Amino acid sequence: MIFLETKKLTKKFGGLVAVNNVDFTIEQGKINAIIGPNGAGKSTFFNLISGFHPPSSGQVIFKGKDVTKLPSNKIAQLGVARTFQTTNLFEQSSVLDNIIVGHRLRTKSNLFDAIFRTKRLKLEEDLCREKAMEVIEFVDLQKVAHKPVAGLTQEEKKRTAFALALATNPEIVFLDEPAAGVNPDETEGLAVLMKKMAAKGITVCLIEHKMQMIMKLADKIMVLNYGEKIAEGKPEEIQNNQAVIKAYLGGGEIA
Amino acid sequence: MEILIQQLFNGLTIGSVYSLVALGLTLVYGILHIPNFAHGALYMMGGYITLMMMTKYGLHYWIAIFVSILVVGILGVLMERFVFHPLREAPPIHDKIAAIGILLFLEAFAQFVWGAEFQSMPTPYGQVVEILGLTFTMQRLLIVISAIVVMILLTLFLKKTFTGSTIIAMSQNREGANLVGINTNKVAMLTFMISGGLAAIAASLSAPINLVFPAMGQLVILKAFVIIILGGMGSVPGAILGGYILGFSESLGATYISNDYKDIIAFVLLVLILSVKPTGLFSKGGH
Amino acid sequence: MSKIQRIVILLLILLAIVFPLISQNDYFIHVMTLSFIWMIGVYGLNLLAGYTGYLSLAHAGFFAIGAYSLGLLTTKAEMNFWPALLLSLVITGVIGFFVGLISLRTKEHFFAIYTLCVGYIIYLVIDKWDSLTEGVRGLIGIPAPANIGPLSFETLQSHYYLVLFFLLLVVLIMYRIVHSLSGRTYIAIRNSEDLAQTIGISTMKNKLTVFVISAVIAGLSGALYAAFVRFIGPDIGSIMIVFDFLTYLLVGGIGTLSGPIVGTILIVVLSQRLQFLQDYRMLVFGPVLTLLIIFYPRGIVGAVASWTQKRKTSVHQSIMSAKKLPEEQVKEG
Amino acid sequence: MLSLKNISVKYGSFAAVHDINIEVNEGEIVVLLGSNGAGKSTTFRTISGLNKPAEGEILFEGKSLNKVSADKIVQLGIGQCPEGRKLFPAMSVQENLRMGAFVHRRKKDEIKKSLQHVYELFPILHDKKEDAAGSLSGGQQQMLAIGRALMSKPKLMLLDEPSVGLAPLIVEQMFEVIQQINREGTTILLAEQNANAALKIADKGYVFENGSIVLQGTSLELFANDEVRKAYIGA
Amino acid sequence: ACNSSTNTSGDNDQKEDDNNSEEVGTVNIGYTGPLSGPAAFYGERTLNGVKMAADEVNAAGGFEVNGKKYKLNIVSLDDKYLPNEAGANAKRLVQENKPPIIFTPHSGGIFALQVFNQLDKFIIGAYSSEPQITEVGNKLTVRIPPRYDGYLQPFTEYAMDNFGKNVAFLPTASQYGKDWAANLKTYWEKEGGKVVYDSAIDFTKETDFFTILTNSLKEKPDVLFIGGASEPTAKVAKQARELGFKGGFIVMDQAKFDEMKSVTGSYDLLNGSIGVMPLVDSQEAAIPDFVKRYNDKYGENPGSEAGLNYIGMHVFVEAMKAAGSVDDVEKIRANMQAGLDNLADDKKIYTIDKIGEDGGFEFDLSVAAVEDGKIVPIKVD
Ligand SMILES: Nc1ncnc2c1ncn2[C@@H]1O[C@H](COP(=O)(O)OP(=O)(O)OP(=O)(O)O)[C@@H](O)[C@H]1O
Ligand SMILES: Nc1ncnc2c1ncn2[C@@H]1O[C@H](COP(=O)(O)OP(=O)(O)OP(=O)(O)O)[C@@H](O)[C@H]1O
Ligand SMILES: CC(C)C[C@H](N)C(=O)O
Ligand SMILES: [Mg+2]
Ligand SMILES: [Mg+2]
Repeated sequence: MIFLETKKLTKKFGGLVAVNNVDFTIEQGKINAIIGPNGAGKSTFFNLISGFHPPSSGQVIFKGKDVTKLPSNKIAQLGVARTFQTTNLFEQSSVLDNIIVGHRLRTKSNLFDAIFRTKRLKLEEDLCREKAMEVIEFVDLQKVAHKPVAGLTQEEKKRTAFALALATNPEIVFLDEPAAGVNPDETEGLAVLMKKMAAKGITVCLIEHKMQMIMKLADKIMVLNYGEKIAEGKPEEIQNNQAVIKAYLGGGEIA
Repeated sequence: MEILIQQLFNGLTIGSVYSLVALGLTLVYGILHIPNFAHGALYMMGGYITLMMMTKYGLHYWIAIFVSILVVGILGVLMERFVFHPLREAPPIHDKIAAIGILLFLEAFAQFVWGAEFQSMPTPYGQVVEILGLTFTMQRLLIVISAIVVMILLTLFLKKTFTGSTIIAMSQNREGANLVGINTNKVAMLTFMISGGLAAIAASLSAPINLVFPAMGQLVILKAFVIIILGGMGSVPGAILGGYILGFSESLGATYISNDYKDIIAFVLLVLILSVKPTGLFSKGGH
Repeated sequence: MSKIQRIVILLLILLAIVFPLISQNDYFIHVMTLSFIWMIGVYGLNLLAGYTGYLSLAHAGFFAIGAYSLGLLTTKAEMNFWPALLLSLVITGVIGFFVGLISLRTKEHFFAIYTLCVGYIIYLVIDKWDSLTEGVRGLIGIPAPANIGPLSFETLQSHYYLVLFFLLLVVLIMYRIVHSLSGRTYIAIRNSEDLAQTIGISTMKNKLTVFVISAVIAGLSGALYAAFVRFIGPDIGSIMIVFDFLTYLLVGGIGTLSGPIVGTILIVVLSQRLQFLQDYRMLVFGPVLTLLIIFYPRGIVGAVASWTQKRKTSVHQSIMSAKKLPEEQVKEG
Repeated sequence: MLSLKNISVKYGSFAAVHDINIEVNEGEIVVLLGSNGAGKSTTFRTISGLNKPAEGEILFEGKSLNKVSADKIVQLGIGQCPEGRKLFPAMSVQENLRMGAFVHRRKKDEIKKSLQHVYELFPILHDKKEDAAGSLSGGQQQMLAIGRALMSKPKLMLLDEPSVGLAPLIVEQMFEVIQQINREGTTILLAEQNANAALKIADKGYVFENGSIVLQGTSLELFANDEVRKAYIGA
Repeated sequence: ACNSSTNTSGDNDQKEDDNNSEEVGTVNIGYTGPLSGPAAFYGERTLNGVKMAADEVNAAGGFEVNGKKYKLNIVSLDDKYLPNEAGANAKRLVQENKPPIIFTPHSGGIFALQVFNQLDKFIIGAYSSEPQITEVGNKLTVRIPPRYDGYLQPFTEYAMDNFGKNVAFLPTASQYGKDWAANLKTYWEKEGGKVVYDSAIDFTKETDFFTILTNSLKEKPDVLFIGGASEPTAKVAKQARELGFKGGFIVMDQAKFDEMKSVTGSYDLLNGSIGVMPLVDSQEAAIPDFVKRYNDKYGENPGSEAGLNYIGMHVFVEAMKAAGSVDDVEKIRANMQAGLDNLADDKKIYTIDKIGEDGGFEFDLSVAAVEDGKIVPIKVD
């Protein structure tokens, strides 16, 4: 069943067409990957779906609902979460505090509740905390839960970013180069984590340059080049697709 | 009609002063991201030093100005070294309050040394000129011309010289600048030197048409901040244009709207502009 | 909140309550009352600048609006003090709402300057609109708060307790806001607005709420000022007032709950103690202020905290530490 | 050419790098391997003078760098392509590159030559030379960062994870470029996750683990070493 | 300068004390005013007057109130021109010094003090012509400066006779300036004159006066009504001349010709101005010596800020003598008239015959004009 779909999605920056008429469909519970040369428009494509940039034209349809015009916070509430290419977190807060806020969008309590310490507030605070703990466990960061993010290593930051995304109760997560600057065995770990998400029924869509990982991980791959979709299909199809090899993979063995 | 021309000229005069003050401010504010609320105090010091050089040591106006530029420039550098450099990692609000401290000090200092009363600065260019219904003093002509000259020089410096562009580079990524071999401390000091010098010039030029007194900086500083935001932070052309916009809006506003409310005009103007263009007129992409 | 903290706080409150009885010094009581009034205003600013990361320079304006609303309602409209107080807060809130609506579209420096201008416009309007505000002459004969049953507020002491009551109320509210999901939300916005947005937080709605609250609290402080000094002039709207607020806030510790109290007391007492220097007290006060900022960038409270508080991280600490954030803003800004 | 003697670096009380020794000889390519947070970048920052060592000494061509400021170190001929790129976002690609040549600002035509050279290495930069650096894609920015470091014509070039976020094709090119730069006479100190590719071009390497060097040797030795294979080559 | 002078007088207190035992008591006199910030120069001048009077009294061995000798001790505090600071200062003075009298030179401060001065029992030595301060019916407020309405008639008359009926208003934007303007307007129009331009200049915000002058002069006024602090007012006059204005000036009493001269360089520029007689040129017998003493002390000519507070202080002393008490403030207030009557001639730098019901001094005004470069007295009938 089609879960999320883009129709003729296009983004222009001045003269440059960063994303060009991209039709793409994502199936529920699967791991989808987007690859392509640097500057192909992958991150931009994410920004369009998550409402971070408004598209120049085209549509984004999520569970049959047109979400093209919605602001990013509304889209998040519908169950679409994302991480950034350059890990973007509340650097000075502890991991736990970072993640507790992540569940805020699922709560109703407001200033009134805050000032009069209503039952609802107490309930929801516990809820958020439990949620945070749950996802911290899920991404396996218990050890550093109380460290400020600033002092974490790349990989731990990546995991925190995952956790934050998961705290919003997403049905689909978009991950921009989750394994960039992370060494092979840690990459393995992250791959496992993504499988775990998918197994939990969360649809995953990621951008990666690490082919080894992608080819093992992805159910379906889309290749962008100069903003256009040049290929789409199962890993092995992509691996042997001449256009892709020429534009992206190149001859040498895959690093 | 005659009135219009006269008022345009008046606006040009005030505008020139505003621009000069705003330039010094926009350098440190837009480039080092330091909201130097003590800039008005530098302006005030500039006025007093020039005055003292002329009256106490009998120097000629221009030499006095030159001395003043040096002294205030150095004063600016000292500020950078002892106050803003230690605070470079702190958020701008810290700079602001630290600057307030300096401001209070310098004003009290001026009162201590030169007394609290108004003083007037003599000028060799007092003579009145009239051409085609336009009345002004040489001093005012001087203000307009020197302002333009200074602005051109500054712009050339920033655009055409490598040193100039280092200032800009540093504003965008201090560490990156450091890694290409720029001595960021030197650049910071240089920026403050220029900023102080500009304040001194502005004060020395405008003092003869007004007065010199400890609080004289407060006449211009708020407007200067308005200007640099109006023009887009750190934008030199922006500061210049903003200065003149303000000058004209005041003189014409006073003439065709209301003298009593003309002070408001400038600020309303900014509020309107920012309401439609939240990052100012000249702001380039990410500020 | 730890046991020790509780005890300390209770002791402080007790001290504040018995202070007039033990001191019997009208001057001290007078100064303390004024300080309490400032503190309230500073708390208002703190919620916005300290916890949400939006440095408003319009708060002298809101302070003045609160003061003038009360002044005008009680003198010209001859309203009873209490409804007048309530109405002044409403007025401040409404104006705050519209100011916030536009100004919050700007960020960082632009926001600061924008609000700087709004504040200055408010000041100018008060200054020029003679027919309503009496212009530079100011408003004379603002009545003391009307009696509530047996409670009268004619005397200095009673006034002291009235202001103290409001201060404690404000502190309580602040504490609860900060230690709630809403508080976390605001801190998240301060830390990174983009990220907050992408995890589903409606930043504009939250920012606006904070802005209005903080304006209303500044207004409350203004109204209390008017009722205490009984005379107000346009100067109370001047930019210098907001700089005073900021000074108190920064010296105490921005983005902390005790900062406003510590900073205000410290600075007010300091400047009173320096009176003997007459014309030249600023010669000393200025440098002292600057040095405090340089050597205690996180304020007295922040300094104390980083010495003592090597303990487990809590919201409270995350607040203190997250405070460093604006520096990122500058780098990008 | 460059030698670090018992260097330790602290962030506050926490020692990010502890008592390390590194030798780099003229003309070599030396690679630092290590998982995240191992201390590679810290080491680089310290060599470039952005951090100062708490203990130990850094010698470059026999001269101690401990007291030398970051900008002087660049003048001495150490260029770095830092982690996180540290570009001038609002400046155009070309201006960024020119800035890279700051230490040679007097020699106009040399700058022109180096520009040409960089554009040959990374044609995409030429296509985008008028665009603001901030608007480039992650990978494009990475290329610009390397280009900028090249502009200072360093004798020793520090590359902190240059292959991060680059497409496989580009990664290959990148390592070829590095070799080429090296052939043209620049000594290279390289921090990499991509041990496989790195060791292929490197003469020798050091392996970091939380702040200390746990292993060192020629690329072949390291390549043969099982832990290394397991941890960093993932084969 | 000021502080050192009090100290020196402090020294000769010592000597006095030695030869006539510790019979001598001390009366504290409070002062709160702007000693720092933009208005500091104004605050200092007012304080100088009070101090000088006090020093004279002390130098003369103090003053005698039913048998006991007293000396004056001036306790001055800075209030940055802010009402709330003034209030705090007054509270502090009451608490720590129990002064029967507190001087303050700005209406805001006065209003703030009037909230509690009758409760806390001190007289406000109010240096402000703001009418309200005496109209609110505070029983312990003494208004020192003269009301300005007395000037309207002579000023108007002189200006109309010599220049014409069209006047442009550009006084300072202070409340004082505005009230002045309002009254002058009514009177001027009653006399059949016309106000062709009516605005005000805020000297704390204005960088340059050409703009407003241009606008006012295009209405072809015969006379300009200007005023405020002397120096900026002088600048306005100067720039008006630069813009080719040939008519006369009505100079609000706050500005003083002699101080204006220090800016314009000579009186020629001010030819055709009507204003108050500068203290230094006034006819009173006591003046020349007073001016000399003041110059010795403060190195400048006294203006009326100093002069009026000076005489005010002396009158209070006489009033205390007459009242036979240094702390019964009602009594002191009740004896102000006696105080005026008993004032020694060498202190009479102004002629003040009586203090009004409302607590304001009533002067006979001395008016002067500038004619071909010289100050000439103008008879007031
Ligand atoms: N805000 C912007 N303004 C102008 N151009 C932009 C902007 N953002 C991206 N671009 C351009 O759009 C193109 C696609 O950028 P994008 O970041 O999507 O590439 P990418 O596929 O993520 O590359 P990488 O794998 O290196 O991250 C690039 O050429 C980039 O220069
Ligand atoms: N500014 C800083 N303040 C405090 N700790 C820091 C800082 N920078 C780095 N660290 C810590 O120092 C250690 C080494 O960091 P460094 O960046 O040198 O590792 P690295 O080998 O470069 O890792 P990566 O492969 O992620 O770049 C890490 O634990 C990191 O958390
Ligand atoms: C100059 C100030 C009004 C604004 C400055 N950017 C700050 O946030 O502190
Ligand atoms: Mg990308
Ligand atoms: Mg690193």
